[in-house]
Amino acid sequence: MVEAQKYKPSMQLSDESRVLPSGEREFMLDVSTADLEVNMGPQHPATHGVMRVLLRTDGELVTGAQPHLGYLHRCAEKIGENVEWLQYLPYTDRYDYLSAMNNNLGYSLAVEGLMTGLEIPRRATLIRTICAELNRVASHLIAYGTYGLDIGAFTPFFYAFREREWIQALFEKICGARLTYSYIRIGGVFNDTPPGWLQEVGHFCDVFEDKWREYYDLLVENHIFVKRTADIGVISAEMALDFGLTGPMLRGSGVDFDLRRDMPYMAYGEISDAGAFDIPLGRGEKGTLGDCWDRFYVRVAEMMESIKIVRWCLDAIEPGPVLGDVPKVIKVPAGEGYVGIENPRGELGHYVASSGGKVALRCRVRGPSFTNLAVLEDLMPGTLLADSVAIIGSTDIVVGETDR
Amino acid sequence: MEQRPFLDFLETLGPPAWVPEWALWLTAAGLGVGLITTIISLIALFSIWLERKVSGHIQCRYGPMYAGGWHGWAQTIADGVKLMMKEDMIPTGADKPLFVIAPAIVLSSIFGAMVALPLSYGFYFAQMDLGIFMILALGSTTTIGVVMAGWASNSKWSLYGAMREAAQVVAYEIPLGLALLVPLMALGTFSLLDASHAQAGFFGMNWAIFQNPAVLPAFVIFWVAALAETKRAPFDLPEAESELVAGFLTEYSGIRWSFFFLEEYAAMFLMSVVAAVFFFGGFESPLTWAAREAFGSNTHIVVQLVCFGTIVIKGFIGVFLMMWLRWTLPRIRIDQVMTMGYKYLTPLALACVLVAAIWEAILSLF
Amino acid sequence: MDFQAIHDRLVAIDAPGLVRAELPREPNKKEKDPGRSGESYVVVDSARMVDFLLACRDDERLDMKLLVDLSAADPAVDDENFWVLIQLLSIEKKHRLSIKAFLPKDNARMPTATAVHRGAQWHERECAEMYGITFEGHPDPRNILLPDDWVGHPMRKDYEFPTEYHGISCE
Amino acid sequence: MQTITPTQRYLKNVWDTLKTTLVGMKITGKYLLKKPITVQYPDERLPIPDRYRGIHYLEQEKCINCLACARACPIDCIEMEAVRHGKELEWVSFTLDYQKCMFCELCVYPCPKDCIHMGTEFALVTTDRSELNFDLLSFKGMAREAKIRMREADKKKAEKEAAKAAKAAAEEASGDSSDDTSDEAPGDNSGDNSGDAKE
Repeated sequence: MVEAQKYKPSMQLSDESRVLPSGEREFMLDVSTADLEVNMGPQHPATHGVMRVLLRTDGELVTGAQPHLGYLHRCAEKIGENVEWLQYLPYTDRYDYLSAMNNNLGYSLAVEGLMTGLEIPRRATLIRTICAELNRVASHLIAYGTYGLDIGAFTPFFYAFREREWIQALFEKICGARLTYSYIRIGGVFNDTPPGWLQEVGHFCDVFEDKWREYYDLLVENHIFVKRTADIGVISAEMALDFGLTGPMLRGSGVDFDLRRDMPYMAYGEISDAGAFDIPLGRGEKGTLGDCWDRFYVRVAEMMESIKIVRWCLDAIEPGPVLGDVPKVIKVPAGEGYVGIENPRGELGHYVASSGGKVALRCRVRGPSFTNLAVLEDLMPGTLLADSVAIIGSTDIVVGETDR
Repeated sequence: MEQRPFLDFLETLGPPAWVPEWALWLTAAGLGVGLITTIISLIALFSIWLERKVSGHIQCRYGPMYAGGWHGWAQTIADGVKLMMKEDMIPTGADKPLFVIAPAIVLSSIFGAMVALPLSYGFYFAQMDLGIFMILALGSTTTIGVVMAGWASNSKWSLYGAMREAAQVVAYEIPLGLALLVPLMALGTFSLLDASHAQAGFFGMNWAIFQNPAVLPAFVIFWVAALAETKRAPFDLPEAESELVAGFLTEYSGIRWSFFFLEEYAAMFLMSVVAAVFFFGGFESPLTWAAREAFGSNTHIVVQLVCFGTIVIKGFIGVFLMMWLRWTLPRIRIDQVMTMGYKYLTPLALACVLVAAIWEAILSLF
Repeated sequence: MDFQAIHDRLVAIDAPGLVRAELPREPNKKEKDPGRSGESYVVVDSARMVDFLLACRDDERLDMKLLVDLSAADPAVDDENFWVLIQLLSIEKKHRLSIKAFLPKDNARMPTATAVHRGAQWHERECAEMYGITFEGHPDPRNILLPDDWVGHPMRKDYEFPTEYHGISCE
Repeated sequence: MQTITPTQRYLKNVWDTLKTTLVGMKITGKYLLKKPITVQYPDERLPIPDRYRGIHYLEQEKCINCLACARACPIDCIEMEAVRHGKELEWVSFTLDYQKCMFCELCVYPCPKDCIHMGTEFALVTTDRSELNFDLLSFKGMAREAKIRMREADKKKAEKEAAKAAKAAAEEASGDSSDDTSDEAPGDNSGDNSGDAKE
């Protein structure tokens, strides 16, 4: 009925020879060994939260891996069926807590899709875009820093946090919170920008461009780092599609797809038509196409593209209202719809169904981390223990989102 | 010349005749041990504080600022007191005797290696003709303690760390020794004191690094190997915290854990001093030269103090360089560590030895 | 392609299991019809879902190689059916398709889509534990987010919250 | 692309390692000499922006006890109690449970009198969980007496209702058993009277 799986796992293990990542063969000794099962996590520095990966290892070689999730499950979807539309907004902050603006945006867009006749003011759209892109930069900075940490470099982490701290201070000024913003709301954004805020964002963009060069030299081009990440955890384009990977994971495999350009929402269509930003792709520069380095490179390069988008918005923004005509208690007409937006980690989808009342019928969250993590099981066997850490890091998961 | 500075010192005090000779010997030994322990502790205290400040400032932050007042100078003391007060924990499944002995072995081996370290021309614990062999041999004994600790902890992560340490140290002993051969050839001695003498020369700048073209690459190789020997980043695989939680240290806490820490910093200092002695002139510097010119002898107290200061400063420059590297570089993978040790450093070190030998042979013709 | 074109193509290739297309419609106040806002979707027979997904994936004009999401919904306590919701995406052609299948609550079984899209594996595991839908032929049918010994299917509308878990009160 | 011979790759590896290490050390060394950007927290503090979402403060005299904020709260952490004397409002309590509160600011906007705000205070440090159940009232000296009066008012109301119910029941049926509750209600001083009256 159904044809067999189309792709072969990238590495096949047999007893005679084990293939090491760099293609070197390991000598088999006349020593009988047994595989060792190790629990990486739930508390482990490299799992980026409370996630457990059950590793089966033969010495340093990982022969099997099995992710176990659910330690941070907070029933977000069930809560979505029990609270009012606007009241669910603070919960969206909390699944991918590193890019809360984007989560707010995804949920708001999904609900707005059902509310016919609701018009979003242009200023609100541009402020949303600025916030979402700044948040993407902040999130990728974390990805940059923690990946460095996974590989063993401490200092890039602090440099990344230095700029992220600035972004958070900017968000603190505009909405009063540093991490759980609840700023982008159904119908627009909540507050207009405080005076001088846009200029400060412009200043941040100027400074960030210099700092970005440092990030690049310090880690991305570092030979040790390249050797640690190139040719590791190779995801072919075919495999990426089969697993439903999205975002930098997909683009790292060389698939040219970005929702912001290809299925634009908000003002992205306009910005993309103006040619204001590019989509960085993995090119297999340092190793095989789709390896950890490519994914990491895509994230680092995307930061600069986000800065370009922010600059475009800063030029285009004009005074005006920031919140559409939304009643205090929102009632959404019956209907259902799915809206996917480009989160820093991939496609964040919100499927929202309403029966016409104050409370959702179904509020499904498609977290990119959850889907992206599924690939681990196939990626890990055949790598070294240190590589498995590099692979987990390169998926850039947020456990709050895998478990929701 | 009889080399027993502590005994000589005691005899200059003029002990009463009824004190037997063995008591004098014991007292001298006790003095030596006490002094060496104090020096190591002070070095480690300062190094830990320095590490925190260096890492802090590299990372755009301050590091400790409160304890003690000026830039948190007493932070390490406060930490040490805290570590001593901590509950002494041994995991249930651990091999208790080994678990307890391991930190002691690690620390005592580095203490032993320190014995061969001269502090100045007239002040040393033991004058050894083969001092560098002593340092290399005892310095790598720490591996036994680390493997013991990893095994005794009865934790998988600890075992990984221990195995990595064993593999790493074995791999890097070779380039370390080979790279040291180059300056040894240039200087023509195994003794640390004699090596220093051999680099006196004009203005105190006749350093080994200027004597032979192969010494500079040999130093780079030595330095990389020394980083691996001391388990410093980028070779901190035995305790790679993002991979192995804390490696062989996972189950340790309190004072036992601090022994490992003490050992790490003492080993860093030791390696830096060895590098300073064999590559960068030992006690020799323009200042030493000037002092010697002024006072005319190597054994004058001022010259000795200058020598001591020079070696300590050189040592800490090395320690600082290790820290700088640590806070810059990512960690290497275990197979790359092996590749680097066997495929890169060892052949390159051999090449350096060859070049140095040829150079020396040519020099000896004239 | 927009939704209409996709639907036309689905009809043209005689996609297995295609039942009908649902479009948004204006509310009709006279007939007390609440209307339906949001986006269009196709309704597919759940038993033939795998063939449908395969057709969508392998047809060169549809080219829906990416399964974005697979989830379910429980519309109401007294409703007879679950909804199974699938989102497909085409990377090359840059279009989406929402698929809905109705699955009777008393016999919630459908074939697994894992063989067509490996990415469906975890989504199906989540769906199975949250709604009690059995995906026949699933290679790894364990719980994924809930503990292995969890009783009940929490996302069902008639789910009763436990008062204790392993002796820990949940009140 | 020309192919690289193994020898070239070998030398390139050595060269790249040395070069990128030095580049990295240059960057980190640059920051080593710069002034840190962090601040020494308890001694110096960064300015808190006006919109900061910290611990709430309540303009008590404006509040009309309309419960709009409590309704807007996604986790029901706001509870308020007040006695109404005609137009006068006597407050008993206005508590916000900061164990639950997630500082989403949703309670601020529905307020018709614009009297609840997010403050700039953020330090929530106690040794006791119950202390996190904040009373936002600024003056609560009358609270105890107010509570007694509220009880009395409730009791009276309950009595009235019970009497009314009894009367209605008596009128409707022949008057068999519905008098039980109205007999008990006046004599009961403890507990919630309105609840008793409904029984």
